[in-house]
Amino acid sequence: MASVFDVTLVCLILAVGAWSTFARLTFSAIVIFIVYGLLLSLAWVRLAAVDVALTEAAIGSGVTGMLLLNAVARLRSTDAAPTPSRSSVNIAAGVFCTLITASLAGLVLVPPQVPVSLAPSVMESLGQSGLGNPVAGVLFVYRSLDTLLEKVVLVLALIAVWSLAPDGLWGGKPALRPFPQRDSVLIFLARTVPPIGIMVGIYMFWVGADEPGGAFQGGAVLAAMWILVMIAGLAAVPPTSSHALRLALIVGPVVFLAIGILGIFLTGTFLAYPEGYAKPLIIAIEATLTVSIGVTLAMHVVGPPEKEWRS
Amino acid sequence: MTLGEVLLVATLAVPLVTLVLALSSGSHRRTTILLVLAAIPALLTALFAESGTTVVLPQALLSLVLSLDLPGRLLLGAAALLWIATGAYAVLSRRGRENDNPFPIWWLATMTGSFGVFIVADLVGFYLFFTLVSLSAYWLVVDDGAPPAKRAGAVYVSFALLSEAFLLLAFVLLAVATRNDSFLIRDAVAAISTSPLRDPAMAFLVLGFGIKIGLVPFHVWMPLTYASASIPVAAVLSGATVKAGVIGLIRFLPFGVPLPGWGETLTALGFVSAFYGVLIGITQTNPRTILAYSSVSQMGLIAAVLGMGLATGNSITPAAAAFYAMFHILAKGGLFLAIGVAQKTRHRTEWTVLLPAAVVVLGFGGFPMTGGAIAKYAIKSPLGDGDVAMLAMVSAAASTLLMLHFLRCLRASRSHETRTTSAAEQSFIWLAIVVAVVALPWALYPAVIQASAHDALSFDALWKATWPVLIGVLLFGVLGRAPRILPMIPPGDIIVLQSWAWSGAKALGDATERIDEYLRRWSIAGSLLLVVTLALIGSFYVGR
Amino acid sequence: MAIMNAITIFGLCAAALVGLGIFGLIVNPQPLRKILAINILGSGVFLMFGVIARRGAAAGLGGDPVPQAMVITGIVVAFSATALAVALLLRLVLVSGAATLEAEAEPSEKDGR
Amino acid sequence: MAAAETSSIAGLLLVSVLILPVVGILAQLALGGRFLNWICLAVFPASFGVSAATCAVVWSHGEPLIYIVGGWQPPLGIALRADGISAAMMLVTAIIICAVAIFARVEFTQPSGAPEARAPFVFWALILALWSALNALFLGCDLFNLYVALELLTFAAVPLVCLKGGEATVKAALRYLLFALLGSMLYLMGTALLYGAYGTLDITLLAQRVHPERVTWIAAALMTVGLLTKTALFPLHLWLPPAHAGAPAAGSAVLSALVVKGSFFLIVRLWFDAMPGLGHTAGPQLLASLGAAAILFGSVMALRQQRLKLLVAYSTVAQIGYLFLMFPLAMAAEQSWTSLAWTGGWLQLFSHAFAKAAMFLAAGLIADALGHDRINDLGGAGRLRPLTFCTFGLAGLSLIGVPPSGGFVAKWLLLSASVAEGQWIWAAVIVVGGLLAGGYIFKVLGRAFTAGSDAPVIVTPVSLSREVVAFSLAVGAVLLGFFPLEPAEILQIGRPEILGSTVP
Repeated sequence: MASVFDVTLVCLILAVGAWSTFARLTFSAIVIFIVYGLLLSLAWVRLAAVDVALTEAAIGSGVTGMLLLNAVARLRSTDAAPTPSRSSVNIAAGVFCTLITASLAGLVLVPPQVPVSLAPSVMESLGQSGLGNPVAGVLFVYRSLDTLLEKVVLVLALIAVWSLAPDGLWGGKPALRPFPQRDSVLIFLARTVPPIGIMVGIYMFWVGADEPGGAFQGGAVLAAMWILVMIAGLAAVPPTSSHALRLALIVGPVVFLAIGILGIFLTGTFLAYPEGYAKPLIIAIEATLTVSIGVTLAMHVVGPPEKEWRS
Repeated sequence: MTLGEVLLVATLAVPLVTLVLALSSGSHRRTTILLVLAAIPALLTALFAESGTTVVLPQALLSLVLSLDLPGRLLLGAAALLWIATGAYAVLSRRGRENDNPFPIWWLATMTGSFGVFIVADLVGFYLFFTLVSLSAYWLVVDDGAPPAKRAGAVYVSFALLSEAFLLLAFVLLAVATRNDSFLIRDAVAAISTSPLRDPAMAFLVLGFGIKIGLVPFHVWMPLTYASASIPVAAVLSGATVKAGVIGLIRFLPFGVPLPGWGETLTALGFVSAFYGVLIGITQTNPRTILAYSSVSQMGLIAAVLGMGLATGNSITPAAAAFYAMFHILAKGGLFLAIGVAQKTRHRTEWTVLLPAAVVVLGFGGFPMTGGAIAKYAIKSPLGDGDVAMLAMVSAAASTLLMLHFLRCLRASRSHETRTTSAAEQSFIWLAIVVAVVALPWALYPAVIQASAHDALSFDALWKATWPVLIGVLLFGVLGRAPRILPMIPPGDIIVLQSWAWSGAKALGDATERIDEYLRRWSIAGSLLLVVTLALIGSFYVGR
Repeated sequence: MAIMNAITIFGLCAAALVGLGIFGLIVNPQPLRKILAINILGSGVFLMFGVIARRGAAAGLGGDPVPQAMVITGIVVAFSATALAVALLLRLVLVSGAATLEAEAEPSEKDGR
Repeated sequence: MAAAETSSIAGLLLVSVLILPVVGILAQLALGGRFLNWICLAVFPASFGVSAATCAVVWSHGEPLIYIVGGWQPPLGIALRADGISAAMMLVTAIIICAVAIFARVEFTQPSGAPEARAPFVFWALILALWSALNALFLGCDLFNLYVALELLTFAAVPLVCLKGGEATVKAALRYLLFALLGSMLYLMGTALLYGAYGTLDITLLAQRVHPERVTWIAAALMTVGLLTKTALFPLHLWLPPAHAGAPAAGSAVLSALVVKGSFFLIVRLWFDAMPGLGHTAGPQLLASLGAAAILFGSVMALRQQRLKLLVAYSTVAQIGYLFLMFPLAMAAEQSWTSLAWTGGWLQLFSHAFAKAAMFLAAGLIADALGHDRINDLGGAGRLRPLTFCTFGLAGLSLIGVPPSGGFVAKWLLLSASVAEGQWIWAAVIVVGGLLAGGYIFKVLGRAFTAGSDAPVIVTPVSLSREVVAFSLAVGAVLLGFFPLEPAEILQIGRPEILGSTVP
């Protein structure tokens, strides 16, 4: 029997999700969406997926929230009344969506007799790698190709974002609007939180091998800290042509790729780790990835190079 | 390789190599003469290669199978003559425009296709050359660049594509019906008469080739095209390229086995065209348009002959039809040149054009001793002795009428021209063709029909050949005396429906555009995505 | 299937979020709201992975780690998508001054007509 | 799974085709614009060589090449597998990308000595990412791994659309991205359902495990529709015309020739390999119906366009339709892989890839040379740039299906299949589509080669080398026409033995 807590949580998620969808003002919709993300993290905890809960909170809600808030701040002036949409089409779309939901719900209500799971085989071989966290095992041992490709996706998406800069500004500074008021709470936070945040980020990555956490979550926290500092105007946004920035972006993928290729020479197989060295190598990958992910996420949020934003 | 095989390959290879030369050569002054020379191997093949010579080209050349048979040989030879003659004519008349690059290229391409269809023996090869001859000719039609030529080109290419489409379907059906991996036309034709796919295949064949030879109501492109293309182009189009359809019918219809139903259909279609062409033709005043309608009529006659052969299983039909078509290649091509020559001839020497033209013209009615007479005599056997033979005689009378009308209009058009350019060389070409038109059919008759030409000179035969001509002359006299009683019909007659069809198509296009705009709205496309998803789920439950 | 257990509740939630996300994506005219809707749709999809993972609890684990790892990868990819979409939207506003996706404004297409 | 293949040197080819372009991108970021030209000069030939070598190995061995990444067998690990169709796709991709790269060299060269420029840096990074993503799609065996590859492809394709940065192109890019993302999410939902039901996402294993049941149907529908959004099959084509018409010519060529085929390839994988049981349903007929609608609708729309690039883009909408005729025709055949439709479908894909790449490049050259691409004002331009219009014409003939061209062989095979299977309706659609294609091709050629009232002038000179590149691609489309008219053996390498043998 489902607990009252779960039922309440699900109802809240749905209500907040619907609120975010139907809210009149885009700004409110985004604020509500951030709350929605946090509620979702709770759901992940209830589903015994703490790694995902952390990721959802850090990236799905946190960094995405920053991104959207930044966007809505820029869009304010154009937040005109939405064009009246054709209600008959809306009703039809609503009916179709309901049908899709119903067919999915039908599947949920009739689960397979014998639940399928790769958990036993994951655990069976996890010992060889020396990792304690099965999710990290899947990410960096069994399905490391996915993870590697996904890093490429992240970097490529950043190039894609940068590509939207006007020709003359390529390599210039992204125009992040620093918070205008000096000595505000934000400045205070930007001075005090980052040291703690950076510690948390590093800790998350460090325990990631054995406990919930890892490069993604740690990187997201680092990104959030850096953005906070930049928004407060305490640190300058680096120009996208900066050599250090570029190196920071790629160091993770490069190390990952290099260790993968190293596997060819040492074990004969791409992305295989030599016996006994799996854990240190994975930690090396994760360490560099944490940096790269942090920098990449932050650069995603600050956007393409633009003319200085003057308010 | 025997000489015959070498010649057979050279028939296509030489024009193709010339084509490449013309494409790559910077100076075109030298390449123009190649227009003439490139057709010579085809003539040599027709003269010296034996029927039955077969060459299978390697895979790298599409595994084409080239093969020479009697109908192919007749048509190839006559077409080669015409291409040589008109090539020379074109070179002369285009002096000073040698650097007009596209013309020689399309000329050579069309010529290659025109020769190819006569000697190729496999399905895909036939389709390839048929396409080549049909589509390349588009550029010859629009070469002049004037608005009527553009319009004619558009109509021409529309019908050409339509005919391609029908033929593609027909050929695929034939290939499927053949079952084994042979793509030989011979095997396909053998298989089709017993295949369940016979009827659709026959329908598509008749449609596809019917468009090519201008069977009514697919004839509308002919008057437009022949009237607006340049003289040499009109000559090869009306003489040589249109025979791609004739050889197609000869090759692909299963003769030898009586195939009633289809035979009668084709005969009926043919005679409708034969008379329709004359009826509309006599209302025209432009000699080129008249010749075009005469082509509609003549091709209808050939279709009727083939139809009768199909219905009766008469195995002489292919050779007889090809024989008649051979006559038509030279006669019709020649008359177009005559129009060109006439326009440039001085008034006092006009008889040098009109007199030979009269000889050719009377041939269309089968007047004794003309080339047309023996050609008409050759198709008697497939037509039989019954009502159909009578119809053929009437059509001969009608043709005479039409062609006399042509002669008159030719003269009339001539008198308006005040040009005095010497056209001695062109006249020579034209006269050479006239000689061929008269002499060749008589010379070749015994070999083709396996009978002596003397039969055609018997009194009975002579009389039968003469009276339709006399009737034609009589009718011409009556019509000529009468004040203008004939209605004015625009060239292309039912092409006037085009504007109606056009507005219909335009409305359809407008509607499509509106629908597209609607479908590409975000909310519509999104909803459709869900519809497709649900439909797909539903479809998985069907047919389980 | 007598008991409506916790996993099923979350599964239903995932199904509902998918429908909600698609609906928002279709009917919300503003691009930023569409981006938001895609994120809601995505969260529904991810939640479905979570439900499947939870069902596969075995070997002493609370859930099958394979789908959980996939969700982590998926979240990162979804973030990249969001970032790119937002950047495109901001660029669109910068060059056109308005944020609409509807095809009415496709001037380059209509120019020649 | 042949585990013996995991450590073979040949297996490393599969890894190399994935990571070589990625190495290029990382090097671009690390070394910056100064070395951009050198990086391209190194990466493109290397990747081409590796792709060609992979094909050579697969074709000479006559069996698929398999690589188990990290040594972990599926379902836990991820396998890469190159069978006949992946090898062929890789080769076609390599040829077209390299040709387009040579074409784009002039436009997107990083000026030496100057600071890093935007367009070259972005263009080359995107092309490399596209290449890697496409190879990942062709080799992938794991549906989630394929999802990541699919996203990589989308994120590389979208910025290519708006590389010029105009309002219309940015809007087109955003529409493309949002619609593609919707598709991605549906696809991902499907993978979740499949994993939940069968505990694996490996295509080979799935084929053994799937049952004809509700979850399979729903997952298949979601994944298929998700992929259709990226393939832009009618009526989900809303984003394609403005996106493909708005990109720079080299980008359009790759987008039209290859990118939409990437997601199509995955649909084939799903229907023929992962869930062959779908062949026993009405699903293939539905897909083909949409394809038929695309052919008719797209062709009419192409005929109506006034701008050359839009015409070519709508032609893509139409030509995509032909690909889907393969589903009912090949799946109905007793032996899908030896059927005419299977070969015909793939040949249609390859020849369209060559023809459309050539056509977009030609259209780009025309627009460059004349300063506009209004079809009505092309009068006589063919005489100014004969080679370019020849390219357009040759490619067009392949689209119409005129012999000898790949398009003709493809249509012949598809027509034969539909006649032999008694599915006449598709034959009619193919033929009508060819007619309409003839209409829009001759509309352009007719204008270009006949003198207009006011002759166009060359605004910008166009280099002969770019013309030659476009022309070679068109010649490639024609050369495919020398393919014999029979089922191709190379496309049968590594196919499952008998269709649906494991599905009751």
